[in-house]
Amino acid sequence: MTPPPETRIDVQVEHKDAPAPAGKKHPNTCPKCGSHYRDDELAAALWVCGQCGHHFPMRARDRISWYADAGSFTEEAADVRSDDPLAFFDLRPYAERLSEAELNTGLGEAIVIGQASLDAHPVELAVMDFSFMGGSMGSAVGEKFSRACDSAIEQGVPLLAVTSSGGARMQEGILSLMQLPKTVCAVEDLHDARIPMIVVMAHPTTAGVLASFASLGDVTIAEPGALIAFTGPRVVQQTTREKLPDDFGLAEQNFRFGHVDEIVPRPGQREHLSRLLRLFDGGQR
Amino acid sequence: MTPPPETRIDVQVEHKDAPAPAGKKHPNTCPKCGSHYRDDELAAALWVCGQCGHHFPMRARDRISWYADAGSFTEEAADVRSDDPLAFFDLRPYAERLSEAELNTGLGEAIVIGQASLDAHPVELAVMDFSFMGGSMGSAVGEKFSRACDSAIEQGVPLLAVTSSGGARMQEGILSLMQLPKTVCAVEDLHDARIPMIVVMAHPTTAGVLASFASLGDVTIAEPGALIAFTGPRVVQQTTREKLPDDFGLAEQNFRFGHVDEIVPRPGQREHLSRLLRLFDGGQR
Amino acid sequence: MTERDQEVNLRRRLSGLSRLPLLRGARLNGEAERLERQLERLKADTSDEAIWHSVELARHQDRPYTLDYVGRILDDWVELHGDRGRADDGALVTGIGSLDGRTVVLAGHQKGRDVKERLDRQFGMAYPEGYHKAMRVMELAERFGFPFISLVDTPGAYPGVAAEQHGQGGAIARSQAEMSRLTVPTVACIIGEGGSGGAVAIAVADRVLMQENAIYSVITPEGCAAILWRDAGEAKKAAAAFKPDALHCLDLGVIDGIVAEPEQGAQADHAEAARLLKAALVDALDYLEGIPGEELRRRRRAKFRGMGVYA
Amino acid sequence: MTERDQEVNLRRRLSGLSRLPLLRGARLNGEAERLERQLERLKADTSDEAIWHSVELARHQDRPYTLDYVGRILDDWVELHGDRGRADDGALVTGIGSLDGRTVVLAGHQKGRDVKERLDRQFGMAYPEGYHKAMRVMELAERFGFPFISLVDTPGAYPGVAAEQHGQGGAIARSQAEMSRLTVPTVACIIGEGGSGGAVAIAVADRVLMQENAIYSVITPEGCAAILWRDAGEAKKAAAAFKPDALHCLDLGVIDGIVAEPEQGAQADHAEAARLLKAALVDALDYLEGIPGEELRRRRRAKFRGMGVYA
Ligand SMILES: [Zn+2]
Ligand SMILES: [Zn+2]
Repeated sequence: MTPPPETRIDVQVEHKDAPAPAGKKHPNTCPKCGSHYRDDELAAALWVCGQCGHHFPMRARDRISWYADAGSFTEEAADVRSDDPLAFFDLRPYAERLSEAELNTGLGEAIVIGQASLDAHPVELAVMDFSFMGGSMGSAVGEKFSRACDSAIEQGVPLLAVTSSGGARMQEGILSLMQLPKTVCAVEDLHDARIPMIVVMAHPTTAGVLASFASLGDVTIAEPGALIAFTGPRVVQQTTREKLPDDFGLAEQNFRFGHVDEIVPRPGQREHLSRLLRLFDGGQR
Repeated sequence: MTPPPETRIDVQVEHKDAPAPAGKKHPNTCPKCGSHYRDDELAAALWVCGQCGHHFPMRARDRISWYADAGSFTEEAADVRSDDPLAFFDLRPYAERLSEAELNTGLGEAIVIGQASLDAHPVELAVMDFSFMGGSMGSAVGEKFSRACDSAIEQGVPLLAVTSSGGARMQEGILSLMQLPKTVCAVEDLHDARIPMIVVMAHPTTAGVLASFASLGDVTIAEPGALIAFTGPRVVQQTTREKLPDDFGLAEQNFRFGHVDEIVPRPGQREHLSRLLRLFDGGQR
Repeated sequence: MTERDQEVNLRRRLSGLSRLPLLRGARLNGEAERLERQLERLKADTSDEAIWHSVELARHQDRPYTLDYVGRILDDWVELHGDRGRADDGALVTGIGSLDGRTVVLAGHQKGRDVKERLDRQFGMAYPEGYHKAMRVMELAERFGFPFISLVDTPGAYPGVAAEQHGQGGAIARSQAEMSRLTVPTVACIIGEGGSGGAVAIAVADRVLMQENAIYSVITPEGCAAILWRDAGEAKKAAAAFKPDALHCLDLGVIDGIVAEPEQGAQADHAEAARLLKAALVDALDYLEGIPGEELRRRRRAKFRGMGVYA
Repeated sequence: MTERDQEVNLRRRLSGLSRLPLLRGARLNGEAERLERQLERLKADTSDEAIWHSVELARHQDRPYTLDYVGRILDDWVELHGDRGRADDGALVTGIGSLDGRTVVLAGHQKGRDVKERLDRQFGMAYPEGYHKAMRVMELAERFGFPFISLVDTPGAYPGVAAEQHGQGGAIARSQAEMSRLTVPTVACIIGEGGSGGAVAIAVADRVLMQENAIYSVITPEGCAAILWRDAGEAKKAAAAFKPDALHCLDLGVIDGIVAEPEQGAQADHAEAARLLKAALVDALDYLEGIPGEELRRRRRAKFRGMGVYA
C-alpha cells in the first residue's frame, strides 16, 4: 500500500455537511482526540486513529490497494472526464474547479472503477473519493458507476461499491440530478442479472448518492462515525429549527434505525467482505 | 332489505376485545349516545345511529341484501360446516357451541360467500358475520373464503370481502392458525390471476383475520369506529401496562397510521364500492 | 455554444419534437404555434429575468396543484391513503382514477392552499412515508396493468429529523428503482417545482413532461446561491446559471416534451391549464400503449442510463 | 377416534414418513428408532402431564435459541440488520450463511439469555419491523436463488401500542404472502414456542418441521385458559385440549416432520440438538433442491390451502 499523494481533503463548498476543514491544524491531527500521526503511521493503520478509533477519510486508490489482492486491480473507464454542459460559472468557472481537482488529487473524477480480486474472489470495484470536489456526482461519476455495473454483469462477479459524497454536483445542474435515476437503473440492470452489490458507506454518504445507488445494496455496511444522511444536520436545523439528536445522521443512528446491516471498522472490513463474497458465491442458481 | 332475524350480538367468550355485551340494555340502544331504535328504524338506517353516527353491527345477510343488486346474489358453499377435529371441550363442547350458533344466527358458519352484482358490476362476495361465534375463523371459514377467491378467479370478477372477526377459532387449535396461511395463499392465487380484492373492515377486524386475508386488499376501506387491531386494547394493557391512546386500535387511528385507504360510513359505501369496481373494470390488460 | 448556435439547436429540437407522436395532440390543439412563441421568447431567455419569471410562476401561490388537476382531468377518482406501515403523508397524494376512459394510477405532490393545509401537507415536501405510499400504488398499477401517472410539484423531500431517521435517502432511491421496474406505461409531468431527489423519486417515467413554466432542478435557487455564492440572496444568479426552466431541460434531453400553459401561466386559468395537461397525458398514453411492457421497461432504463454529458 | 385408532393412525403416518426422502437422513442417523420411541411415548400422551411437559421444555430457559443453532450449524454467517425503514428488531434475527456448503438465508426469532438481553429482544416477540426485516431477506434469497430457512421460537408477536400502530396484523399477513410467493426452497422449523400469528408469519414453508419438544399453537395455554376457562391457571387443561405438541401437529397434517432432540430435551445438549437439526435441514433441502421454483411455489400453496378439517 502506497501512502496517498495528498491526504488533505478539499471540502470546497460542494459539501455543506462535512466536518469543518482542518484549517490551521495538521491534516493528520485526529479531530476527535487530538492525536498526531505521521503520514506513514496513519497509512499503516488504515487511516484509523490508534487512540480513539476515529476513521480519517481514505483515498480511493488507497482503499483499492488495500481491498484488492496485490496486482489484481485493472482500472476501467479511466478516460471518462466531466464536461461543462452549462458553461457553469459561480465564483469561479466549473472547468477551472475540475482542472484544479484533477491536479490536486491525481484523479480524473470522484470515482475509480475496475476489476480486481479480494481474497481471491473476483469482484468489480467502484470506489468514490471525497477529495475530488467533495465526491460530488456529475455525469462522469454517474457514467463510471453505471459502467461498473455493466462490467460486473459481463464478468458475472459481484459489485463492491464504496461511497463518499456530498451529493449531486450542482455545477451540472439538472444533469447531475439525472445521475440518480441513471445509477438506479444501472443497479436494477445488475439485479436483473442476479449480480449482488455490496455497499460500503464511508464518511460522508449523503444527498444524491444516498438517494440513489448507495441505498440499493444487497448488503450495506458503514464505517464508524460516517455521516449518512439525505439532508445534513446543518440544513435540517436551519430549515426546521428542530433540536437534533447527538448522533443525528451518523452511521450509528442509521444502524439503530435499520438502514445499514452492520458497522464494520476498517480493520475488520476485508475479512467481512471476503466472507460476504464467499457466501454470494455459494448460490444454487 | 329485510330486517335481520336476530340483531343481538353473541359475543360469547371468543372475542376478548369487542365492546362489552349490552347486558340488560335493549340491543337497539346506541352504546355511544343512548338513543333507542325500533328494529325496522335501525334496519332502514343501515344500522347507523341517526343521532351520533355510531355503526351498529350488521349481519352478513343484511349486508349482502344491501350491497347486491336485487335478486343477483347466488350463495356458494353454503353446505360447508365446521368439524370438531380435536373433540374440543372447554366449559362446553365445541360441537354444542356450533349447533347453538347455527340455531341463533340461521347461518352455517361465520362467513357467507357467493356471486352477485353491485350496481351492475359482477362481483364475488365474502361477508363475515360476527354473531356466529364472534366471527372467529376456523377451517370452514378459511375454506369458504378460499373458495370465494377461486370463484372470483373462475368468473374473472373482483372479490369484495367484508371482515368482522375476533380472530382464529381456538377450539380448532393449530388448524385455526393454519387458516391464516391458507387464506393468504388463496389471495395470492387471486392476485396471480390479476383479480382485485376490495376489503371492507367492519367492527371488529382483529387477530388472525387481520393478520391474514383482511390485510391483503388492493383497496381497503374501514367503517367508522371499527376496532382494527392484531392485539386488542385489553390484552395490550394487561401485557405491557402501557397507557393506551384514546382511539387505540380504532379505524380512525388505523387511517392516521396509514393502514386503511379510507373510512367510509355506510351511507356512502355502495357508491364508493361501485366507483372502485368501475375503475378496476377499466384496466388495459 | 454561441447564442445563435443555441437557438438553431433548439429550433431543430422543437421542430423534431412536433413530428413525434407524443406531440400529435399538441398539433391538433394548435400548440405548434405556442412552441413557436416559446422559441421566440428563448431569444430573450439568456437574461436572468426570463428564467426567474419561470421560477416565480412555478411557485405561484395560485398555481394549480395536483388535486386541482385531478378534479378536472379525471372522471372517476378514489384517493388511496397510507403507506401500510406508519403514516398517511399528505404531501404526496395517490389514487386510482379514470382518464379519458382509461383507468390510471396517479401519484402527485400536494402543496396546501391555505396556511393550515400548507402545514398539514408540509408545503409538498414528502417524508419517506410518502414515497412508500407511492411505491405501494405503483405496485397496484403493475398488478392490474394500469398506466402510472405522476405529477411532480415539490421544493424537495422533507428535511427533518424524523424524515432522516425513517430513511429519506433510501426511500427516494427505492421509489426510483420501483419505477424502473414497472412494465406499465408511465408518464410524469412536472407541474410546478421539480425539486431535487424529492421530485425525481416519482419521475422515472417513459415520458417525462414539463409544463411551460415549471422548473426542474437539483437544488433550489436559494440553496444553490447559499452554497456557491455564499449568499441566498443571489438566487436569481444561481437560477440563471443552472437553468431549471423547461426549454433548457428539453435541450439537455432530460424531458421528453413541454406542456403548454395558458397565456399568462397556469395560475391564470386552471380549467385551460387542466385541458392542456389532460391532452398531453392522453397523447403520451396513446403513444405508449402499443409497446409491450418489457420493451417499455428496457427503453425507459436506456433513456435514463443515457442521461448526462461527459467527455 | 379412540386412543387405539389414534395410535394406529399415527403409526401409519410415522411409518409413511420414514419412507419419505425428507427423512432419509433420519434413517441414516438412526432416527427411525427415535420415532419408534416417540410412538411408544404417545400411548401415555393422552395425559395432561405429557403435553404439559412439552410446553415446559419448549419454554425451558436453557433451550437453544436461534443464534445458538446458527453458531453450530452454519459455517459462515453474516447477520443482516434492519428493516430499511424504521428499526432493527432484535426479536427476529436474519442473515446469510453457509449450511453444509450451500449458501442460505435464515430468519429466526431470538429470545434473550439474560435479563438485559431478554428485554432488548422483547422475549422473542417481534414488532412489525421484525417481519419487515424478514421480508427483506426473503427478497434477497429470492433474488439470488438462496434457500430460505426459518427458525420459529416466539410466544407471539409483540402486543404493544407502537406495534399496533405500525401495523402488526398487516406485517404478519404480508410476511406470509411474501413466503407464499418465493420460488426458492423454504424450510421452517419450530424450535421452541410456535406462538400464533407471530410464528406462522415466517413458517409458510415447503417443509415445516418441529423439534420433538416444540409446541405450535394458535394461542398460549395461559391465554386460552383465560378466555375459555376464565382462569389463566387452567393452562394445563387448555394445552391438553388444544394439543400444541409435535405429534399432534404431525397428525393434523400441519407439519411435515419431527426433528428428534437429545434424550432429555434440546436444553440438555445443545451440540447434539444442533447436529440433529442440521441433519434434518440438510435433508429437507436435498429433497427440495431438484424441484423447479414455480412447482415449489405451486405445491407450497396447495399444501397450505389443503389445511383444515371441515364437514
Ligand atoms: Zn483519535
Ligand atoms: Zn348514537
